[in-house]
Amino acid sequence: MGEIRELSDINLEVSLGPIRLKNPVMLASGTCGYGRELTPHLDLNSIGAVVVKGISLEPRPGNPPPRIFETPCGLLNAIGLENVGVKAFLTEKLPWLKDQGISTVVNILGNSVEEYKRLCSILSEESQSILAIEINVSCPNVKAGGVAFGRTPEGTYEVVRHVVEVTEIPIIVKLSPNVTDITSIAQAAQDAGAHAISLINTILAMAIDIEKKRPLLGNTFGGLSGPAIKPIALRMVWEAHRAVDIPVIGIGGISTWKDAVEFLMAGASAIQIGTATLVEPGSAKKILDGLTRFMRQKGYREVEALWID
Amino acid sequence: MGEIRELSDINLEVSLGPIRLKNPVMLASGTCGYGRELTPHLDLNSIGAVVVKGISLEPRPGNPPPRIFETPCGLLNAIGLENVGVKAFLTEKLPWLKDQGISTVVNILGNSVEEYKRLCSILSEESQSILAIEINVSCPNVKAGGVAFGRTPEGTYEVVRHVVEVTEIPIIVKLSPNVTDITSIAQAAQDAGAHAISLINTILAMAIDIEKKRPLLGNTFGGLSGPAIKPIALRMVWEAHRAVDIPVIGIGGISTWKDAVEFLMAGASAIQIGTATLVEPGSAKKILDGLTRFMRQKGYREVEALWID
Amino acid sequence: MVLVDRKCKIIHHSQVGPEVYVLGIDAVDVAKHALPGQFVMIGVRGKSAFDPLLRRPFSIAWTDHVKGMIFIFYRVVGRGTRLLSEYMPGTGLELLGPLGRGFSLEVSGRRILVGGGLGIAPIIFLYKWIKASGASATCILGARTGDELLGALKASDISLEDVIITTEDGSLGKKGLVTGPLAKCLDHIGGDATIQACGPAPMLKAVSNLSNHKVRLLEVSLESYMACGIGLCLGCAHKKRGDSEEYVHICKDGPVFDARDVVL
Amino acid sequence: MVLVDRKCKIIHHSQVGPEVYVLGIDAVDVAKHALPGQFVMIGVRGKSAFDPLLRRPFSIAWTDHVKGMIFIFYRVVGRGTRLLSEYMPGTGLELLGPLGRGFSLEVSGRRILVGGGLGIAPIIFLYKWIKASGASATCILGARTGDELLGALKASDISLEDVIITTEDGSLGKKGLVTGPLAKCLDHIGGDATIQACGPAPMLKAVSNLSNHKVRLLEVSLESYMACGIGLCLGCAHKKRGDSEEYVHICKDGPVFDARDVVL
Ligand SMILES: Cc1cc2nc3c(=O)[nH]c(=O)nc-3n(C[C@H](O)[C@H](O)[C@H](O)COP(=O)(O)OP(=O)(O)OC[C@H]3O[C@@H](n4cnc5c(N)ncnc54)[C@H](O)[C@@H]3O)c2cc1C
Ligand SMILES: Cc1cc2nc3c(=O)[nH]c(=O)nc-3n(C[C@H](O)[C@H](O)[C@H](O)COP(=O)(O)OP(=O)(O)OC[C@H]3O[C@@H](n4cnc5c(N)ncnc54)[C@H](O)[C@@H]3O)c2cc1C
Ligand SMILES: Cc1cc2nc3c(=O)[nH]c(=O)nc-3n(C[C@H](O)[C@H](O)[C@H](O)COP(=O)(O)O)c2cc1C
Ligand SMILES: Cc1cc2nc3c(=O)[nH]c(=O)nc-3n(C[C@H](O)[C@H](O)[C@H](O)COP(=O)(O)O)c2cc1C
Ligand code: FES
Ligand code: FES
Repeated sequence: MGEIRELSDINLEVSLGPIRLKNPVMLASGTCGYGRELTPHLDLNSIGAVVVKGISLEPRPGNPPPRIFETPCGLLNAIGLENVGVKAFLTEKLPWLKDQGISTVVNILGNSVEEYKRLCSILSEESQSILAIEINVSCPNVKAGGVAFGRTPEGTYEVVRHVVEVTEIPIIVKLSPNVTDITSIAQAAQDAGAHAISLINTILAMAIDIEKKRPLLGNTFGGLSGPAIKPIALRMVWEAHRAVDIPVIGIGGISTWKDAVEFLMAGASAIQIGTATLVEPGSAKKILDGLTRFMRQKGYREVEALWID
Repeated sequence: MGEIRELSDINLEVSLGPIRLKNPVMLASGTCGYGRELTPHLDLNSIGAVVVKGISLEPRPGNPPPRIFETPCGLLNAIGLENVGVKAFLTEKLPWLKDQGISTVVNILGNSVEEYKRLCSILSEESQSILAIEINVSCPNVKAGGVAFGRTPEGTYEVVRHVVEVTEIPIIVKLSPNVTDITSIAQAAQDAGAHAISLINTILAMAIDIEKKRPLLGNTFGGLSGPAIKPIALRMVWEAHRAVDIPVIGIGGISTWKDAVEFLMAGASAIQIGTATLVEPGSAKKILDGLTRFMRQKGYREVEALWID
Repeated sequence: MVLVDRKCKIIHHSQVGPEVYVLGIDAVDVAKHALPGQFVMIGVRGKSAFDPLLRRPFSIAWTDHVKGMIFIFYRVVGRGTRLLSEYMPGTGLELLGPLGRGFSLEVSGRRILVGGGLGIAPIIFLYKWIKASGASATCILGARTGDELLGALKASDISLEDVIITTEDGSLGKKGLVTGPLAKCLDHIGGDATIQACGPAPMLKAVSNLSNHKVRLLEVSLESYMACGIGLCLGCAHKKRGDSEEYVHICKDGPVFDARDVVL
Repeated sequence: MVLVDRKCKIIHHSQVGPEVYVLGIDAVDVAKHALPGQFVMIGVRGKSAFDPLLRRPFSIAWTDHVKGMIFIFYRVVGRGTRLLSEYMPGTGLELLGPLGRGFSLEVSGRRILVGGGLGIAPIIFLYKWIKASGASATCILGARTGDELLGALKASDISLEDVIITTEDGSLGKKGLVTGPLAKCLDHIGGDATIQACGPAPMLKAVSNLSNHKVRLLEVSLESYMACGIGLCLGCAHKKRGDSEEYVHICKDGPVFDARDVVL
């Protein structure tokens, strides 16, 4: 363990089913804009992939402010999925990502199965420039009275089964952590034909403004992210990896390369950096460098060699 | 809001159904031992109640170490419910609490409904010295293949319905946060006859020792507590309060009087201090003092006046 | 565009008023490129701690090109600013900046600057910039008490004679709010004036009400909670003026806005 | 029993070796009542930060009754100790102590003290205590390099001549581990000796193996992660010797144990 045997031939490439990444470090949706905003700070070609801000069929204005609030070691957000809509994404955002040759994953959200399907069909026209679609199933399911698809295995299965039928682009299903049993949700995603799962999305939380005697966020509830949630996310990744055969992408509070190693050891094949990028825009590169150094020093030749059996 | 109108006649007493507390600040189970250990640091008669470490029928040795680990703004623990067993509790621990006149809530745990029932029957012999029994339903349900009672409404209902039948002592049900929908669990507790609910217990989590390439805790999984989980706990208290009519006791990451006010505004009638006591044994008093000052300054005459409607 | 994200050393740190501090940071490239109204995000947590998680936004109060330093004024209001106040000169702070779109620098006609509370910071930068370019402006600065202003003005080398001062308790300058002198100014000018203002929301609203239709342009610098400061999180939304539910993002589209574009 | 929980000022703070520091804290009542082998829990986080959450346990390395101070040695190994190393004299630290059950003070027969790594801290306290009481003991202190020991011994005013020193690299004293001189000692003594030891787990195990049946009493000071340090959380469990699955709690039942009672 303690020994140091520098390796020059380590292989950082990972395959998430049909999705190939040059290395396992990705940027999480909603924390890297549409990529371009980050360019002064990070060479987007140096990392595995960029997952752009969640896209819906129509543009969305998002929630009234305040939208964010700091909690102990955490960030509470209720952005409300503000986004430019799929049309503007394809005409204004994707071309730049394509030109730069950046591996792009498109995160999508909808209020009905129909919306998810239509989004996937539309995105399929650009299947050459899109590495994968990440399905955010934490959104309210209008038909099921506002309960998110991702909070039941049935809801998850329903969305995923339909989208895989309408597109050739590989599908990553992003799981909600606000569930009793993450393994049954992960299995539902797998059964429905997902190529990979990513977890966790933010944890439902809130804060109260005691001076004003009212919820602090404009939306009352928000999603908690950042170092605070890392131990919870890690547990879910560990459980999910042991419940399915498809690759798992670990997300949640990853701020240092050590955190990244923990998620990969728990069974993730890749990881996503979210809040850490907001705090320090160059985080992903530092994490990748640290991970590479660690693998060299410890003699891990490839990413999945880190898995604890 | 800003105005200051010092009140001398505020009433800190709260009634949780049949349970009367001189003030809303309680000490959470597992973080204050059996009370006595805290006496150099805290006058236990100055606070609402002490909830002693979870008691089982037989003594339990607890989990192999490491049992605790620090995470960002959080504490991960897998004590494994080490305790002296109900017999020793009644002969060695309770008499002291009784002598001192300390309001004592007994937290109990079992692997079957039968165990919970027997515990309650045994404790009923000392019903004079026990203010309430707090049922920890986060323990593995042996019959249901190890899934905790508290992770389903049915499991929760089942335990509670039986215990309320065998004892006159008021029952508080302590809810597990590891569920999709806290409201349905809260309702199940209410329907089964609970006098109050307390939440949240710790959140299932883990950490990995990357040098040793194995889970850090002896038990693999542990429970996360401390400031990190406060925004999650607050959200669940808010939801639960709006779902039931019985009183709610707020728990989770409360470290300052401001945190306490947040929970009371969310709809809690009382609060429990857990990890904060471990970090600073006198925390509960500081929190009580800060809360009292705030209520005076802002003109809140009683605890439930803090509720946001 | 120069945009720095690195650890920068505290060179100067002193208290200039009740709970108000001036901080001088070694950041030659930021000093060189920063424009009045721009801000920086500063990391306040200890080296190996994760809390407080987010960096804090502060306006640049002035720059010193010779020494390669930027200066900020801040008031201790919460956890982050309290921690900040404890750092000694020599300590390195994570600094990201300069950020955002500042005040219009070239304006025609008469120019009135209004700063209230810690909102004086970007106004001081703007005032110094205008003076350095040989132009002139009326500068109105307000605070609750004289204590809060005196030290700040001294630190930033602004003479009490050059500016109009108001304090709520009357301990320095005129007693009252900045809107008093502003109203007088507005009575004496034509429509070709510009007001550039920074301060608490009620002040900006009052300034806007006063100046309505009387000036060509009112620019206001806004605040909001920020996570990233660079347009990644969309957290710093502020409602656009108008009926539709649309938002600007203060860190990227601002912090300085034409008052006609945003709800005040 | 005196038990302090309050903010105490750093009076002295200096580096005495590679990543090793000595910290002197103003705590007159702790200084007065602390016994060798006892420890304190020290808060390392900034005033208004929640991270790192837990206090850190450190052995008391010696006390100064005249100045009313306690001293600890620590090595920077992680987040908490790194933060600690940055605090200046004058800073207040949350201090809880003295805690735990220390070494037996009255023992008959020959007495050998063994300290390795930062485990020298309580051994130094014990050694000073014994000397002050007019008794004597053989004191064996080991480290990886001389650097690590020299500064610590100097700071604690222990003469190199009085103790037996081993270093793994041979840069000070005898080359090798503490078990070398200990084995020699044990060859020359009868069965009525006592060994009191503190150091890394492998050292304690080696000491235990060596001394098996050769001494009347072996006392070892153990470490574990701790949340509270005062018996509230049951987090600091350590396996008892024997077949049954039972645990001691290091903070309350220890940190010093009869080696026969615990698994090493
Ligand atoms: C563009 C801009 C420029 C600013 N310039 C200055 C300046 O020059 N001098 C100065 O003293 N203050 C300035 N502020 C306000 C300053 O950012 C806050 O006072 C500071 O973040 C408070 O941090 P805290 O940890 O002490 O407070 P806490 O209340 O503990 O902070 C909790 C969270 O709320 C945020 N927050 C709290 N108050 C504000 C606020 N008024 N605006 C934005 N975020 C806030 C914090 O950044 C943090 O994320 C500016 C804010 C913005 C947006
Ligand atoms: C009774 C006792 C006495 C001690 N005396 C000394 C001493 O005199 N000098 C000294 O340098 N160290 C001593 N230690 C070890 C010291 O507590 C740890 O080195 C320190 O807690 C590490 O903190 P960190 O934040 O730098 O490390 P991190 O690894 O970042 O800490 C993470 C968590 O693990 C805990 N931890 C890490 N290592 C240890 C350890 N070895 N023992 C207990 N907890 C640990 C920390 O307290 C913290 O909760 C003693 C430990 C105990 C239990
Ligand atoms: C400001 C913000 C916006 C986010 N927006 C999205 C989104 O649009 N779609 C999505 O699937 N996840 C979104 N997330 C969740 C993150 O992608 C990530 O799953 C979560 O923050 C946990 O990771 P972290 O702790 O590293 O941030 C957002 C998170 C934050 C903080
Ligand atoms: C070390 C430790 C031991 C605990 N033991 C118990 C227990 O025996 N029974 C129980 O119901 N909850 C137990 N808990 C949970 C706490 O009572 C509390 O619900 C939880 O820690 C959240 O509150 P906090 O963040 O204030 O600590 C324990 C928590 C900790 C940290
Ligand atoms: S603060 Fe993140 S977008 Fe403005
Ligand atoms: S550290 Fe809490 S019981 Fe020992």
